[in-house]
Amino acid sequence: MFVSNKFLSKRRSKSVGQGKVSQRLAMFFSVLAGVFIVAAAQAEVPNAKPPVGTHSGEDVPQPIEFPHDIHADVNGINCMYCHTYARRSKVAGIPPTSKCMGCHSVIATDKPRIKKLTEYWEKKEPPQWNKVHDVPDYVHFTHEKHLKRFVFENEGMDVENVSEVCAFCHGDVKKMTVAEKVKPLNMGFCVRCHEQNDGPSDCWKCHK
Amino acid sequence: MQTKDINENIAWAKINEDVLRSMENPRKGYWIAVAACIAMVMCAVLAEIYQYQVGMGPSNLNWPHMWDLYIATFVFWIGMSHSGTLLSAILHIIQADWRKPIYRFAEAMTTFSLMTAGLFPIIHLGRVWNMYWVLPYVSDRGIWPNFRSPLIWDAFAITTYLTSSALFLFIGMIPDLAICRDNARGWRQKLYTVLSLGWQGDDRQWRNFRKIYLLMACFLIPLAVSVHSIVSADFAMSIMPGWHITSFPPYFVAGALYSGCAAIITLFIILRYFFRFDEYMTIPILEKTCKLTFAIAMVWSYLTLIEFASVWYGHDMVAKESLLSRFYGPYAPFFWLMLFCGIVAPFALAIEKFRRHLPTMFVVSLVLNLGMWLERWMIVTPTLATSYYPFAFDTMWPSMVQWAIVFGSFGWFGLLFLIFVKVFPSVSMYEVKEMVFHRRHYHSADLATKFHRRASDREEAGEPSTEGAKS
Amino acid sequence: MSGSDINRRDFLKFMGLGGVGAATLSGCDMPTTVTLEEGKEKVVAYLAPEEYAIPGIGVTFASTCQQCPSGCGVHGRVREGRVLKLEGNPEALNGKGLCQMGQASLQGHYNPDRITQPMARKGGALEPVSWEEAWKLMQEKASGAAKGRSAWFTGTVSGHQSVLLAALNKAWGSKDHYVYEAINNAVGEAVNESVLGDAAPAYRFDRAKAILSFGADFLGTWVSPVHFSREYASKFRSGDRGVLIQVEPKMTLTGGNADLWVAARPGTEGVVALGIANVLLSKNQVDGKGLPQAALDMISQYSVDKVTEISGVAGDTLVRIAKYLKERSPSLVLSGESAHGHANGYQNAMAAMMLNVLLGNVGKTIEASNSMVFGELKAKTGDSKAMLDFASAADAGKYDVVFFMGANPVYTAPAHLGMAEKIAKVPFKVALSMFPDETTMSADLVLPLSSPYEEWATTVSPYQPKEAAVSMSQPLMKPLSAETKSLGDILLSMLKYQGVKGYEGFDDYYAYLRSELSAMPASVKGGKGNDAFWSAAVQKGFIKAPTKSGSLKVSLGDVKQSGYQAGGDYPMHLVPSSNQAMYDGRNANLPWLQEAPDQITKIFWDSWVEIHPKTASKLGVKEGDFVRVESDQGAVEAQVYIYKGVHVDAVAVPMGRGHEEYGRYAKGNGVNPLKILSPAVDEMSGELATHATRVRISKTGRSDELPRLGGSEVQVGRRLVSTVSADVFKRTEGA
Amino acid sequence: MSLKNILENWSHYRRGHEDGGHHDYEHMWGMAIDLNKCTGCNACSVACYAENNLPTVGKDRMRKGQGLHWLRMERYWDEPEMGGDEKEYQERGGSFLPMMCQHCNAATCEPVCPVAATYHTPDGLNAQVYNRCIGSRYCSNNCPYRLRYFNFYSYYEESWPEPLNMQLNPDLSVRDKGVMEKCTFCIQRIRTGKDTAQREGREVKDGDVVTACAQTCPTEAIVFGDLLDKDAQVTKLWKAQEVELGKTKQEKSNGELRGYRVLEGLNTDPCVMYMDRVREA
Repeated sequence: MFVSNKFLSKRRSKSVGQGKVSQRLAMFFSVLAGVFIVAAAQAEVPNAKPPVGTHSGEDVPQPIEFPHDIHADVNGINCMYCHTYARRSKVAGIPPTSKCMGCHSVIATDKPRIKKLTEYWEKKEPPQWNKVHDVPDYVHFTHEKHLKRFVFENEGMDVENVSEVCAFCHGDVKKMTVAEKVKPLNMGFCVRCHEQNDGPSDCWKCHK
Repeated sequence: MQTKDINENIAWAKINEDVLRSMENPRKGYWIAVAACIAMVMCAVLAEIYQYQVGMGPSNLNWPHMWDLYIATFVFWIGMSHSGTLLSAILHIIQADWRKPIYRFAEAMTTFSLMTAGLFPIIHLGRVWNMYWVLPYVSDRGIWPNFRSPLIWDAFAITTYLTSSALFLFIGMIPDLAICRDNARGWRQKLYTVLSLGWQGDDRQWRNFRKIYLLMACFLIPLAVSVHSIVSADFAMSIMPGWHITSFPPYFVAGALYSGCAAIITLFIILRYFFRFDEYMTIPILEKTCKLTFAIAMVWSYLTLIEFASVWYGHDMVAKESLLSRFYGPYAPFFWLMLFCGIVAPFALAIEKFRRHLPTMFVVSLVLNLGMWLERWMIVTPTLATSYYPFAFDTMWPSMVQWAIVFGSFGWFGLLFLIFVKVFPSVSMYEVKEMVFHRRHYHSADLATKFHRRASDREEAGEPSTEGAKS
Repeated sequence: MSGSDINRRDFLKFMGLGGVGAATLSGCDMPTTVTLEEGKEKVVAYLAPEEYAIPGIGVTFASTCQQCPSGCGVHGRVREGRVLKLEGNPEALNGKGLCQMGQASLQGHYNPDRITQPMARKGGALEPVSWEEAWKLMQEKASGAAKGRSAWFTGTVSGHQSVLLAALNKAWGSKDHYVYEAINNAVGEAVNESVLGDAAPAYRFDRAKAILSFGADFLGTWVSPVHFSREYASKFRSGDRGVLIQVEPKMTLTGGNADLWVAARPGTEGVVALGIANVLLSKNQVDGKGLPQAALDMISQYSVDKVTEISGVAGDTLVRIAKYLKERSPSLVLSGESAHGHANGYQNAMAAMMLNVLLGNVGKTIEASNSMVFGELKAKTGDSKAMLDFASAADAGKYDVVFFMGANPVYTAPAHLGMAEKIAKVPFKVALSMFPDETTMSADLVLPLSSPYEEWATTVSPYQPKEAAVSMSQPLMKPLSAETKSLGDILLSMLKYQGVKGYEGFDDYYAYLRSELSAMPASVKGGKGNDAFWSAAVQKGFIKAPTKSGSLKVSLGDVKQSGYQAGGDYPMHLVPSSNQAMYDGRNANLPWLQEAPDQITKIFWDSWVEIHPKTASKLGVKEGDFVRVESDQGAVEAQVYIYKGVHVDAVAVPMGRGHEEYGRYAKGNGVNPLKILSPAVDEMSGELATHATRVRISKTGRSDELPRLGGSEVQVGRRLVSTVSADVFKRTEGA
Repeated sequence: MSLKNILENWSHYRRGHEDGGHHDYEHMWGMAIDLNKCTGCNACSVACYAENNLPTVGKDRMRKGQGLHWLRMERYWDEPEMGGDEKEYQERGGSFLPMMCQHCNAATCEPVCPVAATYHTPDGLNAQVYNRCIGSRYCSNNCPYRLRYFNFYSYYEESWPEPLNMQLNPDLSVRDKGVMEKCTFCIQRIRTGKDTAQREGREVKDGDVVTACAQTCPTEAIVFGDLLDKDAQVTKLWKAQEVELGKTKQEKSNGELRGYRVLEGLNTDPCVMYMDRVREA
């Protein structure tokens, strides 16, 4: 897209005409992606139209079968407790092993997965996780900015259910054990969301 | 000395026979030619594969020579394609009926040279595998090509021109295909049955046929003109000295017709020789073609000089530099050769003795085409060699990879053409018959010649057009 | 302080080359996940959270550039435990700026040809060994060395490393520490010492209104280029703009920036100086009472015509220069290698200094330098005499053990010295080195050094005229190879091996440095506690050190010039020019610098021969032809570059290329002019006379396109770089 | 998105730079380069290599003109000395010119790209999107400064043997064969600068963003900044030199002022201002 909204519209906020068109296009695209309507789940996030589109990811084997559901759902741990860099940096970050041990030196130590973890910890080497959500290297996605837009600078949004925002791109991880990819994460997916939540449409925001 | 365009006493059966014969059991020579063409194409294919895998580097393209032979040859082939339109459409409309025996292969030429030309913009892309991005398709990413770019206009223009000229070729062939159908056996019969679309030759069909054919002709002429104007826009729309020239569109169109006619002469002679079409592709017709070519050559020469003059008397110093660098720079020899081939050589066409001498004409026509190809090269490269930025002055010579691909393109064209002449009638039978009929109807040659002028003064002559004659 | 190792490696795969892989795919066009791979890449977390390090956000750490002796302070941008980019340390002497060598020093750090483990010579060839073996060898061969039969041969060393080195030498009872720099200012220093009593006085570019430089390439390679460039631009060139006159046989970078570039016949710089003095005295009414009578007599002998005849510098040019010097006071007269590198180099430098005295610059633009209190930390600056001495000593079989570090004599020494053979006579040669350069490969034991960005060290810049600082180096990242050790660590372990008292306590160099800094006087610490002081030093990148202000005496030695001899069947002068990219050859293994075009000729990846158009037409050569440059010591062949920036009687061949070893990038491209130097030394200082060689040029018949960047060398009427006169500049922007 | 823009803003879009390219830009990054200070030391060029993952292509390809150097340090000789025999030597030294993408507001490269891989950003930058580029190389042909470079080979294959590749800057992609590339005014630094400002909840101020070349320049000849920021140093310089955007010819109160833009007569409206080299006499 060789011209961006900001480049053209005199005002930063978009003119009526553009609004209409963007809605029309939004509809057009939702028709495109009409087959899968899974957007229902993320109703809780205010002033946000979650992106549409699904993808059936093959399950990626991990060194330790990390149960997201137990942590995030059963025990209701906030995503950002472990993925602590998400709000500060472009990458969300995998929790350092020490953080896991922080709890699991006492909790559920008898479970096989925890035993495995403890082994790693004693060997002083972190487990090698396999990357599930990957984008090409000419795509520069920043977690920080998206969290700002949808969580921290989004009035009416409660940081508690940040997981809903994460779900935009990572699916309902709460319900998974090891994360698997349920969103296409391709450009169409991104662009549609940017269209609807008027995110930037300048190519150089993501491609450098 | 033969003066008649065609011998009016040919039996129509013989016409069919002669033409159909040309389509049957190829002789050894034919297969050798095919083999040669395939070999040429293979050169190009290998070169392209290498380039595809390694990158554009091996082609010797560099900074600042980002374009070279590929684009030049692309323009050359586009130019070629104008011959058919000229002969079949323009001459059809002005009712010069001597075109009848030779327009078929000219039209084929149009289609095939377009098919060749179309390859070059693709070959010269750095990332060929993404070429479809220039097409305005509805993408999931919701992004579109840049409609301001002349390259996009090219994409549209060429595809349009290709389809319509192919259609024109096909429609013009329907009656002949019917004849083939009636004389063919086996797979050919099936083929022609399908292609001739149930042609019976009754009045209604003829009437519609005429209408359509005329319409197509009228549609094709502006198209042809626009296509090459758009190609010239690739250069004229840029700001580079030597490219940014107002007179480019007409200049390119003239050049196109020029090279097209030259190519027609070449193929005329080849076909006449190999298929023994002496009675249809006669010397007088060749002469007329030559005269036409000569006229166009003069127009082109004029425009060339105009271009120089307009630069010379203009105020753009840089443009002047790049002009001078063409005359005296590293590419000067080719430039002078181009001027010779393009401006001096055509005068051979003005001499009757030469015009009637096939070998001479063959050579001359090749020289003219060489000139036209050089012209394109001399437009693309010298400008890149010296333009606004002195630090980027540079001389570059194309590598074998480029030459191989250019060379191969001729093989590709030849191959398509060879296939065509064996599968389809390369001389339009029904129109030759019309011609013969018309000549036979008015027994004298001078009357016949009178009829040629009838297009201009039909009313006072008060004769009905022979174009409508039943076959 | 640097990110975890695994994380770094993995991150690289993830962002760096991974990028390439993806870039070949057809963008994110595919509606499904074609370009998006799942589970293909590994993510590895930190074992424990790293302080400072947030993945995806860079942190900068201060360190010191070791690419040339000037020792600039740098900031390194570190991300995921990789140092990605260097910038100048704004608070250091060099300011935020950094020269191209400094920028490229990262490629030295990441160089694929680095030595990653100890090597020992077994049956002729160097073979990898373990450190244990290495130490064992050292014990057998080295520590057994009798008193005085060991020596160190190094480049410029300073800071605590040099302290340890001295201690080690002492332990061995050897006084021999040869400090060698192929590009040095030794002659100049000798003259400064004798005239001013201060080897490295403060040159005040910021005060000078006119600079007359006899081949001192202070923007390129002379003493401290980045610092000088800074002063040059910020003061000298702006406001009330000064005039820069460069007298030299071949145009250096400084020459390229001169207002008046004068080509003098090599070796006659002194004569030119005398000529200018003559004009000043006779025409410009400068009174010469500052000068001793002997000097005045000498000056009076050099009338304009005589000078013109000797040096080939036109009379009116001399007058013009004199005029500038008189009008634009205070001025500053410098002399550099092309003036020093002759049998009469010392006199040339002296003549230049005489001009300073005559013009009364001493005390104005040449000031006494303040010397740092920590004498033992000061830089030991190198000269080429050291190499000559070493060569003869080694030849005489004076040593059993020699340690090489930071110098490459086998490459830089002229062929006539036969350095390789002489070194071979030393029974046991130890090379402490990062790269497999010529000297290293001729050693018996090779100890791999860690890069300046992997180690703890302190550096003291040789040129810090006013305020002194001890510059810190800290590891910007984990060592790329676990086997490499820092110089400090090696020295420390060697000291322990020797059982020298007082070093047992330190288990590594880091510990030693900390204790040393803790031991610094409270004044230096500025009332900080040890830890606070340390972290402040590491953070800032240097420690301000108190200085003793010095003073200048002026006692001009006798200024005499021997007449100019024309060289019989070797008519031309050879100028082995130094440039900022290759320097003395140490940078030839950095691809960025190989590909960066030379500042003047714009030639890359190869050596060339600079010839004046007249000479070229006489020889009948054109650009790109290969010519043979032949001295009585040998010959080199390279392509010709023709321009008017070299003296008619001279040919210039850049030094730094033509390596026989030194890794894939340096090996075998270009030629090494130093090899064909004739045996000549400066009579007074005994320095190697690098510019005194006479050569003859002959065509080889071969020719090829010159590897040169750019087409036209003029602007062909475009306004790309337009020039205005200084008057206009002063009118519009003058102070 | 593009189609929308074409449909709705076509006329506005076409008017492009008639009003000096001043759509409501957020920033207008620009430079001022003082050729009086520039010594031609080439540090900027190498810094650019270091910052922007530029490959080294080796002697032969470089000689062929297939190298990439986003910032090239040009050197010219004064014409009379070069042409005739007026003088025996280059008495006035050389003229050095650091040349990087001029980020023209009326960039000639932008309209010709068939796939719109190059376009103008809200920051007034001339962007090149690598993963959109199909390598028609039209842009480079149409750039009067010849400042766009093409990946003729997959240079990364030889350029960064282990462990040299560890130096690669993760903030921007490594280009593969067949794409055009050029100076980006260190877009990754601009991004970082803006993000930091945003993080600290303030506007981007002068000095937040410095390009690699400007930062490393020992003589501080290169000044980079936001031309819309009134108190940015670069803006002051432009003002002082009376050079303005959107002009094909600068009318100045004082003809002796040094500021000019290279080839601005072509109405490319570049964002880089140069200041004349100065020589005594």
